[in-house]
Amino acid sequence: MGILEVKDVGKRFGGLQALGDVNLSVKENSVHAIIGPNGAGKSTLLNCLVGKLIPDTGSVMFDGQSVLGRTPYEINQMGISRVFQTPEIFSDLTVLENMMIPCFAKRDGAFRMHAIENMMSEAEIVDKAEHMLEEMNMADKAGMHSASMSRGDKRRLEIAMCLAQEPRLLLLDEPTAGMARADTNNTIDLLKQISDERDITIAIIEHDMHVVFSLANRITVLAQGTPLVEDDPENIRGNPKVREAYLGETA
Amino acid sequence: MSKSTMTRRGVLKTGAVAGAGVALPTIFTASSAAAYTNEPTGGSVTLGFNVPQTGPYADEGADELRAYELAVEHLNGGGDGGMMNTFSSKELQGNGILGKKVEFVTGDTQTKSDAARASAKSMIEKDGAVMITGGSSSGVAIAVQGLCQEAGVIFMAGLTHSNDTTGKDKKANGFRHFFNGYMSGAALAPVLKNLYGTDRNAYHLTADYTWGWTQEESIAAATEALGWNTVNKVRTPLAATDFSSYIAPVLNSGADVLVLNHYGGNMVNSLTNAVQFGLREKIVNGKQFEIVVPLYSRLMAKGAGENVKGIHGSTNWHWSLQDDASKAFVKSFGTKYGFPPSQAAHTVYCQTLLYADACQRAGTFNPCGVAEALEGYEFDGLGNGKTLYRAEDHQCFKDVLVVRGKENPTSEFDLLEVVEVTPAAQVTYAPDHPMFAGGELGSCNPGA
Amino acid sequence: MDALILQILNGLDKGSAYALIALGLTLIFGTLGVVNFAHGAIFMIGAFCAVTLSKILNLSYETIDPNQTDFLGNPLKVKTPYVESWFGPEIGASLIDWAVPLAIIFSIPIMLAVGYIMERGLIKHFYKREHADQILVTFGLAIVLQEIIKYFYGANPIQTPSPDALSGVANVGAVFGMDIVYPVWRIVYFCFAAVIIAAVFSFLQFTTFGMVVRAGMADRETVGLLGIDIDRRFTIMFGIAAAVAGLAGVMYTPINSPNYHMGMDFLVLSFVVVVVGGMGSLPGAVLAGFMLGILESFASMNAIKSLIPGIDQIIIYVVAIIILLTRPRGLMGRKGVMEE
Amino acid sequence: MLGLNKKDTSLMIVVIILTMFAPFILNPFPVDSAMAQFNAGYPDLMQRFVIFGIFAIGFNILFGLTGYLSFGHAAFLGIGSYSVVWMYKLLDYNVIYGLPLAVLTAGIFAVAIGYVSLRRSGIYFSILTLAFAQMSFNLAYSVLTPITNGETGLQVYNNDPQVLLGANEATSPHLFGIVMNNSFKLDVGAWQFTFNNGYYFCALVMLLVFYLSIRIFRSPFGLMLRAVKSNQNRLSYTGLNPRPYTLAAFVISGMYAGLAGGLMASMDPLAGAERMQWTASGEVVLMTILGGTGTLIGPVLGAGFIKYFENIFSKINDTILHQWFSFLPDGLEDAVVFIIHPFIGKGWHLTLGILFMLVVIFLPGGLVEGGQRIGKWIKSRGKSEDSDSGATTEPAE
Repeated sequence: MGILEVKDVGKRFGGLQALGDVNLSVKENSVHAIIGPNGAGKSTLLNCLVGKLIPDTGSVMFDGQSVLGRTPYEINQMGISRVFQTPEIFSDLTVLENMMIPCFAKRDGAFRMHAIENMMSEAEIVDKAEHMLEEMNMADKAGMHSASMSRGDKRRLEIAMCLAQEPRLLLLDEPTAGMARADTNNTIDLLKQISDERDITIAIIEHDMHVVFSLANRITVLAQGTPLVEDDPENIRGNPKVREAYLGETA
Repeated sequence: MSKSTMTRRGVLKTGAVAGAGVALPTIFTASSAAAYTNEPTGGSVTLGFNVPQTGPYADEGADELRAYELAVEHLNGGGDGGMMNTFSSKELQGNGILGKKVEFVTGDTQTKSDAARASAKSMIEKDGAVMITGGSSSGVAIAVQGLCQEAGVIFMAGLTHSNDTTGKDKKANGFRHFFNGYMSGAALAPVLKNLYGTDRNAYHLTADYTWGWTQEESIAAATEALGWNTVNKVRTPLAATDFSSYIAPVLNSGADVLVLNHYGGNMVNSLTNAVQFGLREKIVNGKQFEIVVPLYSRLMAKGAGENVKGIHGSTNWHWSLQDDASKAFVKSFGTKYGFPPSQAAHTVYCQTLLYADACQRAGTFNPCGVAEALEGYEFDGLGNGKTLYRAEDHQCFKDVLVVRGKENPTSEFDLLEVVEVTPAAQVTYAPDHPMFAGGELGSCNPGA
Repeated sequence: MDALILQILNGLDKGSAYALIALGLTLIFGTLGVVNFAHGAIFMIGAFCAVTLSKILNLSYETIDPNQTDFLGNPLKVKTPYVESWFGPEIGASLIDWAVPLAIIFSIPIMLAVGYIMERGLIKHFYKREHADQILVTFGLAIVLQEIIKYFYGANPIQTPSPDALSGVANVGAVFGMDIVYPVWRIVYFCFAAVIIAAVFSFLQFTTFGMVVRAGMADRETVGLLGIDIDRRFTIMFGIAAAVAGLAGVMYTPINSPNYHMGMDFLVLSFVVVVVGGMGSLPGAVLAGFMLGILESFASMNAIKSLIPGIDQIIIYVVAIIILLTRPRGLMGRKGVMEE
Repeated sequence: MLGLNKKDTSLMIVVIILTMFAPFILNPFPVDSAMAQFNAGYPDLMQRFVIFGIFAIGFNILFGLTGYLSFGHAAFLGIGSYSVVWMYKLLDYNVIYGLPLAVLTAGIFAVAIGYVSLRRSGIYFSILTLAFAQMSFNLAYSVLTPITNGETGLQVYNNDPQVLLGANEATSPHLFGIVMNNSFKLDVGAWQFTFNNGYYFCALVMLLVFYLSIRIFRSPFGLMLRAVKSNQNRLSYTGLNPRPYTLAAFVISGMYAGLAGGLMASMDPLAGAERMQWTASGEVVLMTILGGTGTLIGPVLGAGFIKYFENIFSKINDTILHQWFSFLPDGLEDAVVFIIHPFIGKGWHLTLGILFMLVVIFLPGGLVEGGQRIGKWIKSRGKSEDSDSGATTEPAE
């Protein structure tokens, strides 16, 4: 049994079959990549996992519990964190404040009315946030307005925010899209480090084969809304069906 | 309940305690120095003119303000003296009031009770006004009247037509010269009987707030007494601008008279819509369909234009009256501003003179003295014939005019013609008349 | 049955005014992304175009008639409009009579200019500002505009009648063998509104200009990338939106005498209409306008009022709440528009 | 101090000083001088400054922090007022019964209205709140007259029960015998200063709720609210449920509005329905934006600004203008009065409209930004001298 079990998931948008009978099993502590050409249904699948979309058929089990019908924040509280294609951070807040929010979420749950305490006097939370920033080499940026950071730093902050919640499964949606080579490599190194050092499962949707083969130890290929193959990276590399799906797409 | 007598003592006590801590204080509500609120100490006395300067009644307010300025001019001995020359009381000398020069402050009621009270309060608290007057709607008049009662100054109401102003909400410090809904009904009924007979079916459209209700009640009672049948009474929202959906049901209701208990913009629109729907040309039950607007004003008639022609209503005063007082007032107002005064201007001018005269006769500005001088006071020469300020409810009893929209106006002011002057006796009612019951005048409050 | 038909007609009539104002409001919002609180004021300015034209036509010279006296007892000055002395009393009088329809021609260039100046002079600087800032500045502008009108025309309503030929009532039920009389001018108003709405839609649908604007409404950046000067077109659209509201105002004057705050009276309602229709949706705005107009008319029927007292006071808001709760983005709104 | 950081503490101290000495600060001109027209230090206006300050502070907790623009907050103001007046009618004139009830009732209504309205966001939310408030206003003005006394406004009549009314008790609003209307006047030379019980009562309440609002701004809850405004999507994917946070903010700001409404009725025992009209809701929006959305002190400044114009400018008339400019030659005097005339008295709306536009055009952050710019300008003047000296020494090196 994997930590995330996707069974027969299907989703239609009007006349378009976005997903059809997707089966997927993500093993605990693995780095599982989901690849596929544009329009293969990668993002739809991801949205079904985090509660943004509800699939028409099938089931999604996380750690033995169904995620279907739950809202994004409930699913997050179960232990799934998501990193978006374009970094989603609180751009009106400072970097430290950004960091503190997931720390509060981890400690206090989905809602807690603490309207009178000064947030800076919550030593435990501030410490944890600062510690996390240090770990990500961002301690010097703590007081910075997060909107003014570089894209790479925003990505780093977003990943840090997800990690601060100590999730069991980290979902990444094309984390290096639109990044320069150097930033991409940094991100790869960061993710490698996270995967090595933490007790965490990573599922990554990615276009960039360089990223996929640098990180993944298991790969699912999606095409036209259905999984084509699921295998180890070395087998995927040589698989003619995969080549066809990609070349067919690019040609 | 006997709390009103206890009021002042309680105030005095706390005031004295609070005052003890500070050197040289003069205390607003409880001072030993002043005998009453805002006692004028210098060579002048300040009156507060609180009229709508913004919002739908701004033009009416502007006309009131003109009349106030004229009255002040006359009181201070300027101009031609206007109705001071025709007024039955000859106490006023043209040297201000009690020898003090009359000054005034102005404010904007916005036709909202809150804003009106704020404005009146600033006149009392900041400018030291000893009397507040003005207004162009009953809600505002009642709100400000209540405030003046609490603060201990006299309130001389402006244009307010609701029965409540001198009925349920009457106050010892408040006085109304303007007529009211009951009087409209009493004045109109005989005229309507002569014109339209006793077998009529009336349909009421009423502005859905207290003034509208009291007028509806008054008119319905007066017409039912003639033998008229009231088919329906329909309330319309204050905010309504298009009355078509309220007029349409009248067409097939079997009614042959439409009574519009509306004022201001509401009246202009509902009358316009009623005429649009061809009600004037309609024949129902073999009779010509008629529209009645119980409370008329020239400014509204102007807004409704052609549509008022031949439509009957009542009004407090009209510039075309030919008695000496009215002529003197129209002359002095018209010479200064270039057009004749409205009924709102007339009533506030009268109120100012009446107040000044009462002070003069009482020999004081003390609200209790002034009130005593006004209560039961009979006068003449202010354009409405012989008039009584009744002591029981502080309402003026005087002749009421029934007017009709003129068919062939000779100028833009010549919109209404007086059909009948209903004598005061006919519109007088008992102070405990059920339509006016429920309130208590209380005792006058001089504030200090 | 007759009563019901009458109320539907009334509703269509009210709906025409709502729809025309909401249409302009939606055009401005859809093209420029600006929440325009001054749109009601534009409607009011349109109405005052008609008032102004009727005043111009009524400009008179005075002759003294010694036989009559004015209110001060002086000889009466009789006013004769210049147009009557220029074109003869008959043509002159009919010119004055037809002031409101004539004002349509008179108002179009004025309203286009008002729209153009507003957009170039003020609104343009607020595209990138927050909606809150747009609300504040356009609300300020609305106050300024109405106060200017009040300064020149006073606060009292000013009667501006329809031409005699179009006053009176017509039996609209005759076609169906029923006896339903309805004011002619209100029928004219509804037809006029229908024509304007159709004109705006076909302009957007069938002209290249309109297609570019629609594309710009859907995705401004991409259209901008194509090298099309979308801003200039949007400016023109603002002018058109102003003209639509202005014409709605011109034609509305005989129905209700215009006053300086009529814009504010319509502002809140037209916002409700736009939102119920769905932000940014032109058909939604029109549909919602007519729907709310008709429901408002039904709610003021005696049978319904006696069932639920005060329903006519709140019907619009009740409907708005129900629609917004059942359809998250109004009747026809697009996703992601004005949801932040 | 009191759990505030240094900056907030100094802001709090400044606000305390300003409110406590307001009777002096607002009356800078001698009573008989021509400029006395601009004095704002009389009880009613001072009370209004702080009461609308409270209203705007509360509104800012919702709008400034979460970005949810409510167009119906006036409903809570009205509900607060009606609660207090009803307590006068039923019990007695002590405001101690009414004020908590005002906050409570407003809170209950806010829970109901907020729960429904917050199902939508953006302008859809705004229109839902507007719809609820307009419904309240329209009904209060007409059908609900037995409860609200409609057009006239709810007030106390002599035949009301007032079961707790003691024999010696004041018959105007008071707090355990401290009568709100009472003031004492201090004459210093040509100046006169009025110290009013009601004003100080309101001012103390305002300081309390202002302090509370600073605490909310700086709390984890405040952080979450700002996060709602910044990125609601990220917030849900961080395991936080935005709905209860926004609802809590809505209810808190509704309770602030209820308190403000209650205080209005505590100063002046009448509750008019116009308090609930959309224009009143719009007014608090304007106050907040004008002062500076999301800033602590901005809304209070905005409230003061609008109320000052409403009450001071509307009272200037031509006679006063002529007095001011009487030193000019006659023709010139008339010309000056003619030019100023449209902007004062009945033209105060025009002045206010123009000022709205000027502020929003030139100061996007509202009056607070104006203050910051002045502050910066003063600082940079101080600094520019330093940097000038630095610049001149540089080439020499």
